[in-house]
Amino acid sequence: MSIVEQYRTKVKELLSSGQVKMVIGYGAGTTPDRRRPLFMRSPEDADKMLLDNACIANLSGYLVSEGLLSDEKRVAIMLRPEGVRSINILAAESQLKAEQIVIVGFDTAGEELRAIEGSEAKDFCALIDSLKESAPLQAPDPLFERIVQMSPQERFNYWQEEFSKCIKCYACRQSCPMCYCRRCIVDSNQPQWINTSSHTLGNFEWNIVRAFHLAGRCVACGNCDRSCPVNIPLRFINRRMGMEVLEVFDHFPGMSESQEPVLASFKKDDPETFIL
Amino acid sequence: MSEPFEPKIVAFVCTYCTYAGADLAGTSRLKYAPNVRIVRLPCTGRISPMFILKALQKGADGVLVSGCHPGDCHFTHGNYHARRRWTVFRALLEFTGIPLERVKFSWISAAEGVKFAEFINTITEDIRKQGPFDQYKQLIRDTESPATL
Amino acid sequence: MTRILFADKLDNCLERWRSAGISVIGPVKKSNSSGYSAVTKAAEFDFNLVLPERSIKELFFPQSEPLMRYEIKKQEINTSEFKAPTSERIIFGVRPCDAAGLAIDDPLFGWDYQDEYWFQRRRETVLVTIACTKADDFCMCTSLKLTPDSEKGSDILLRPLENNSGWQVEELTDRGREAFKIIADLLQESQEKAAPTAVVEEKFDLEAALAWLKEPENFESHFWKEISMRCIGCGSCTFLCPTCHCFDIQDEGDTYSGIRRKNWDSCSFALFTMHTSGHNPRSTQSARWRQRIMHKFNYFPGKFNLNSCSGCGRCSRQCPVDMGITETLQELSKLLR
Amino acid sequence: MKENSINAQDNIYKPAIMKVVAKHDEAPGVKTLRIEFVDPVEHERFKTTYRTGMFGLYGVYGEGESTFCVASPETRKEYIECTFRQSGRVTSVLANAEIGDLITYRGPYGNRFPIEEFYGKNLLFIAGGIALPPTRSVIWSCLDQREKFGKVTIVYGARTVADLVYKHELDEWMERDDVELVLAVDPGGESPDWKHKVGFVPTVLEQAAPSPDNCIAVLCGPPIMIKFTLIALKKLGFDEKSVYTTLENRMKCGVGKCGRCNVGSVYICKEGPVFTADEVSRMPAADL
Amino acid sequence: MAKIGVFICHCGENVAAKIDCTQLTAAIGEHPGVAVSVEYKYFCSDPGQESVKKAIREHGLTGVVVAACSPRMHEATFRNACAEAGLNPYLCEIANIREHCSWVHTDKDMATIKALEITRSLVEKVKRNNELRPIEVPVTRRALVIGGGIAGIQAALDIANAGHEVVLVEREASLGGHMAQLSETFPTLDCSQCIMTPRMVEAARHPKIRLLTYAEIERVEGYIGNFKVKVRMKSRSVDMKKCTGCGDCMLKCPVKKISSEFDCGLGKRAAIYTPFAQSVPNIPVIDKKRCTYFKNGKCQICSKSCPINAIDFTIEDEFLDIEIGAIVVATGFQIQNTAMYGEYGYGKYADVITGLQFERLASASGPTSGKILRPSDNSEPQTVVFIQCAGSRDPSKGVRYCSKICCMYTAKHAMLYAHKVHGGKTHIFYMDIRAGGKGYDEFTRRAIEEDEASYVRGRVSKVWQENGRLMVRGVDTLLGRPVEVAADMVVLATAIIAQPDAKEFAKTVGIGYDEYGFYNEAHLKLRPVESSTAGIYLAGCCQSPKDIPDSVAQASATASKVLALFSKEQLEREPVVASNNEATCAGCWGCVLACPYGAIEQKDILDRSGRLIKRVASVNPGLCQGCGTCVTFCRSNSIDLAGFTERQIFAEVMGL
Repeated sequence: MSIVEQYRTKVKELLSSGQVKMVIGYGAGTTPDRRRPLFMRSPEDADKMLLDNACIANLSGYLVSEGLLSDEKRVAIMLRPEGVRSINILAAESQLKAEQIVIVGFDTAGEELRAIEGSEAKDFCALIDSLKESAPLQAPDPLFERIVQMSPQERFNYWQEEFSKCIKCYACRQSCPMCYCRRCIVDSNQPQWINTSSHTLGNFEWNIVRAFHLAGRCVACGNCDRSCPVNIPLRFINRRMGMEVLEVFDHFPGMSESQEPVLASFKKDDPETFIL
Repeated sequence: MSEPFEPKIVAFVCTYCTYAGADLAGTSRLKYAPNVRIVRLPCTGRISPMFILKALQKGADGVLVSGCHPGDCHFTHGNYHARRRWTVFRALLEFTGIPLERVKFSWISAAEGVKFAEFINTITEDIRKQGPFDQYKQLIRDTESPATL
Repeated sequence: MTRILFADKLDNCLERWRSAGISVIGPVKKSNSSGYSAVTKAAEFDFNLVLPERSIKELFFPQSEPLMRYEIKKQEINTSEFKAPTSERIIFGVRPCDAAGLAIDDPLFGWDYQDEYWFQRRRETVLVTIACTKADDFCMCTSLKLTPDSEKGSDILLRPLENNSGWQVEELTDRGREAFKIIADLLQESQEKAAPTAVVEEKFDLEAALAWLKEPENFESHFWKEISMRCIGCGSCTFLCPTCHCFDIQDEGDTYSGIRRKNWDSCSFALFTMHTSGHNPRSTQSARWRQRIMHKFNYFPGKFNLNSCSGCGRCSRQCPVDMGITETLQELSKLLR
Repeated sequence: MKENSINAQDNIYKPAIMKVVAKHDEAPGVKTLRIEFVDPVEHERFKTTYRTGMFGLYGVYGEGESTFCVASPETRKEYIECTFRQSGRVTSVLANAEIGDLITYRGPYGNRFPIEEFYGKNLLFIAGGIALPPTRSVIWSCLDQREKFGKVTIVYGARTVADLVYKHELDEWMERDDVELVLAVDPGGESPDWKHKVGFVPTVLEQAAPSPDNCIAVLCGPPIMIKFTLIALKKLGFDEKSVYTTLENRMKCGVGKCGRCNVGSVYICKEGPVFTADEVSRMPAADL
Repeated sequence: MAKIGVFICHCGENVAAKIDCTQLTAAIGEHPGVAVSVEYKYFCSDPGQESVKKAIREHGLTGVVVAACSPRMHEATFRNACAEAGLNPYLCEIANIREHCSWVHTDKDMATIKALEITRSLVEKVKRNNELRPIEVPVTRRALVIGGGIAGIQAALDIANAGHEVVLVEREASLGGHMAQLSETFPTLDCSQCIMTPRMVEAARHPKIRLLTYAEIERVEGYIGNFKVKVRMKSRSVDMKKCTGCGDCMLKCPVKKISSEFDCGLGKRAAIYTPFAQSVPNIPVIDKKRCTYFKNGKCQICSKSCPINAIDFTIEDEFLDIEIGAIVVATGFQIQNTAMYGEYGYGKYADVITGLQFERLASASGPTSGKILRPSDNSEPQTVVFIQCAGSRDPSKGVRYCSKICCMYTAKHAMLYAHKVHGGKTHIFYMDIRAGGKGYDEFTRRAIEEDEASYVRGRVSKVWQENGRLMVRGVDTLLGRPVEVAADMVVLATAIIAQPDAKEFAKTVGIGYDEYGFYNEAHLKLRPVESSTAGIYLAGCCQSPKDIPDSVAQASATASKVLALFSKEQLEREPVVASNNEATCAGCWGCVLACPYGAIEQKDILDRSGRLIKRVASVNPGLCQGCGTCVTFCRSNSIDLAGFTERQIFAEVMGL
């Protein structure tokens, strides 16, 4: 039985037994290479479900849509490992209760679709531990390396060009599972810290603050990057933040629901070589 | 033309240590460069990265953030939180090409009037050498210019 | 025999127009993103794009337009206004759907009050449209009763030659004729055949959809919740749409001087209609998506007798969650049957 | 930039500069400003266009603009009065305006109360809380030409005594023989010396029982009050077509372009803010 | 949108000399919202303050900016003046154009521009200031005094005598501190124990004082008026309720050769012991590290010898949670270990001793019953050399500061020696004689003139042993020649240093300390007995070296502060506290983790039927100290800090 079949059966069982009220997964998209989020509420819906290498979106953001979890009923969701990490962070930040989420895990790393054992976020701890270990060993991205090698002036120019394209549609924010604020700081107008205009200055501010707010919280699912209609390589900024918290504070976001947020905690001997 | 460039520097400091250190520099009649403008805050923990961005938008060529030495925070650990925040924020600034020479961090206690004065002189000289932050200022100017298309 | 503009003459054309004080804009791909940008050499054009990712709208209704500069003095307020640029320009290589989109918004910006920022640019711009010979899965102009070689909104319509060496020229308006007079001698009479226009399948029954939308009881149909469930509430569909025209007015600057700007805004955003009291007439994403569809296919036609959609398909093409007008109208046109 | 500037009337987004000439605290968080045009040309334009019911965008450069009605009547066009609750960014700054300060005004926009059609008829004004200002504009427009109308009844209620606005004018109306004023506060909102009614507006209205004959009702208030007052009015025999109300929504342009103020297909800024109850009933309730 | 008054103070010439105040006044007067802008010689003077008040009333000002000295100097002054004129004091801001401008810059033009920008930015801030009202918090009228030396005892007695409860915590087994170790005290030469022990007893017996000895502070939480203190009662292994203090156990204990801490190693004690004979309480403790039973599980002789079975080896540490309104920290000092001066031979030669050891030798209750005897051979020294500043005022090896009491006690030692050993010779090497104080200089003169102490101005370079004597080589800088003295005993005037755990303890309590570990006062001159943490006061040597009269005076001063606090049931606190916008709070609890004071709690928002709508953060204004760390943490900008709101700071930066 293929993984898709196996998971369809699983979804049907989850729904027909009443264990969950909904399964969030993937369905066919407009074109053959596209997948779209699918909300399955009856066992028959499972027939529309797909699972393959094209299923890359991190769907965990849907869990915090208003009202979905307030009835305490369980919801199942198909997640890759980074999606499970998102669940851990959302739980750590009190946005949901991890035990209310049934995880249907899968991974497409190494091009091969495979199922991951486990049904709650806590079942994936060992997997995430190993992800942390291998995080520094990730193959370098040539463009990322190029950006790192640039002089500050070149880097500024690079990002200036990229950010000048930004149209402030906030697709990066809306697609990010971590951007659950009821009111985003950019929508706070007393004072208006971030210029809402999409001139390059305003775009610079927005993208810097967005990245800062995700520092130590981003699981590198790539939703923002893929959502950007003007193809700004947002993943790089997030990756740089992720590298920093890992290297300096040994923080790998989403290890468990009891993990302390990296910026709301500290160690007295945190490095401070840059402080004069 | 040959007027030396006078950088504009905005300093965000905590009231208990660095602000008091600056006061001490004053009462000790130490002399330092007049390029810095101090914004007083209760604690380094209150200093948000937004302040730094806004100072740049207001045309600052350099920003200084300073507070109590570790362990000395009047609020016991505001500066520890701040330190983490700055570590991450600095990485972000660096990666987006905002030169770190323009955003400096320091611990200056209430007793370190001399350090304060020397620090202001050093940072002013450093930033004078860097020159005006033209790249950022161009972004600001762009917002003020009429639409071209 | 038709007049042909051969591609190898394009640089000469650009030169001519430039000498005449006309700037040229066209489809360009740079920094991994495509849109209509200023062009100085023919090589910069990218005519292979089915459609630039960003629509032509931003050339008439910039994403952030400075309206006026203000300076608050102790006993007076000095303001000086910004005006849309007065220079003439040609947009070369417009897609028919983009040209049609501009025509759709004209009545809106001229409704009682004339928005000069829009009309100034409209007056100074010649739209040289190239008929589509390619389409992708998202194109849906035909569903909107337009065609891949629609003339709507265009001043000149160019039809690509079969061998791709140039374009047949059709002058549609006086403005177009004026602009092409400058390059008249660069055009050649020829019998070269035009390539067939793209085939764009009709994706939904527009009439059925419009009829459904008109029914007052459908306003609160469960359909809206179902169809918009995966909408994440970003503004990319509205910002890329050639006809979406909503905007915000914001003051930016320090406390005593700054600039009042008109910025794109989106009905997808929760904040769009939020009262300061906290009450929000369109508090859910489904209400916001309904507003978008209703506005385009019910309210707008009711006022201006036009659908506020030219079928470019950008909303679906760029949607992070694979939604869009096509899917919605497809689904709701099925509801009547 | 000089060469770029265009004529003031060409730019529909350019506001007029106004000087604050008087200010008054109405209720906790509620203020009234009286403002005057600095530019006589702008003032002239206002005088020729303003009719009661229209609104404007009041603004402060650096903060933005906020929409509310013109609270002064069309019979008094030397100035504009506006009454607002301090809630957002703009109103917070406007609330701190001092006499002599300069603010901005864009308008008047929108439709109006068809006062000519009210001639010879009895008038019933019903308002709740902070919604008295639009009503007050009509009230004075009518009282300033009192002879053209029949009986005038005003029913005004607020949550508490402190929340009543225009207290000095309420006193004035109370003393006039040609106006019947019914004042009420919600139960629990009365002060020890409160001499008027205690109860919700719909109830108080039913008790007052004005006759629907040859009567036009003008009703302004929060949605919940409107809903129940309309029921009461129907009970009293009023026709929805002769009940007028005003709607408000978030606005940015005021001139039908920015795309946010519509309720269903109706643009409040251009087709409103004045509607009959009949018109409102045909709007999709879910969009209000 | 505002009527701001700007008052530019010349501060005599302090500001005016470097800043063109007239130009500044005119320039700021042109700023939007500035209703009045005036300059004056001294705004802090009465007429100056009056003119501010008058302007507030006349112009109906909505805010005031005083451009003058540091807000740390006169913010309170001007805020009071505003309040007196009917303007909320928090609508007043100080632009620091003296310490931060005129005093530190030389270029008048640049300084004037800077002063204008500083002032302008505060005008923009003050436009957005909100009226704030003091927060009232209840006060627990019970004081905690930490440290049972003379300072702690004095503070405890003063507070208790005023009728308030006091918890007096001492970490040693007995009250007394260092003063109990001293022989006689300068300048009166009255017996230290004679004046100390009655006070110890008084404190122990006072009905309002709860004495906790052999106890340590484990944790301090809360805030002024409402501290929650956890005290660890270290187990004595002796039941305090039963023990009568007969002392049989100490006599029977087989482990008797433990070097006595109280006697500075000059005497011995048992494993079960009281620190000294007059200990209060007179109840022994078992030194668990030395006790045979605790080491090997055998012995229990003390237990068997106790006639009332008061010894209980099973007693464990106990913890007490006490609610406290105010804390007096009187944790005292240590003396520096002088072994780092290898050339003085301390630790190498038994007869090189510290001043404190000399006190024990001279003390009638000491190991030698008051006889001055050499530790090496119990012989009476005929020549004694005193070395002053053996650690103090020595940036290279010791400490930078003066320990303040050594000049006096060395003179005292010379006198005591002269009185006890007739014909003995004393040589005192000194740097300066610092004898400021009532009767102090007379005292040192007496040592020189009557008791023939021989003062040699100069430092000692080496002490070595030769033929059973200590050879002291120094220099007489007055005569400009080297000096060599053969002595029988050398006494080092060691430096006073902070307690070794002073810094750790400061963090437990939540107060600041200086580079030496002495606790920081809120203001060296004006608030010398208050720590920078509200409700915590400092007495005695934990703040800086001082002698007995100073310690007692400071202790009484802390008592008066505590009593002032206890004089009201409610305390008015600075309203500079955080508050949360519940409508926009996302409930991520980052602020809860970030708050150093645990001042942020979770709050449930319920609908009318009691159903939970959402959980948000809620700030307890009584606990909040106003650091603002939570504000910066809050991603949605929901929390804000009164007095330093986001709007204010934004405007301040944008006004620069």
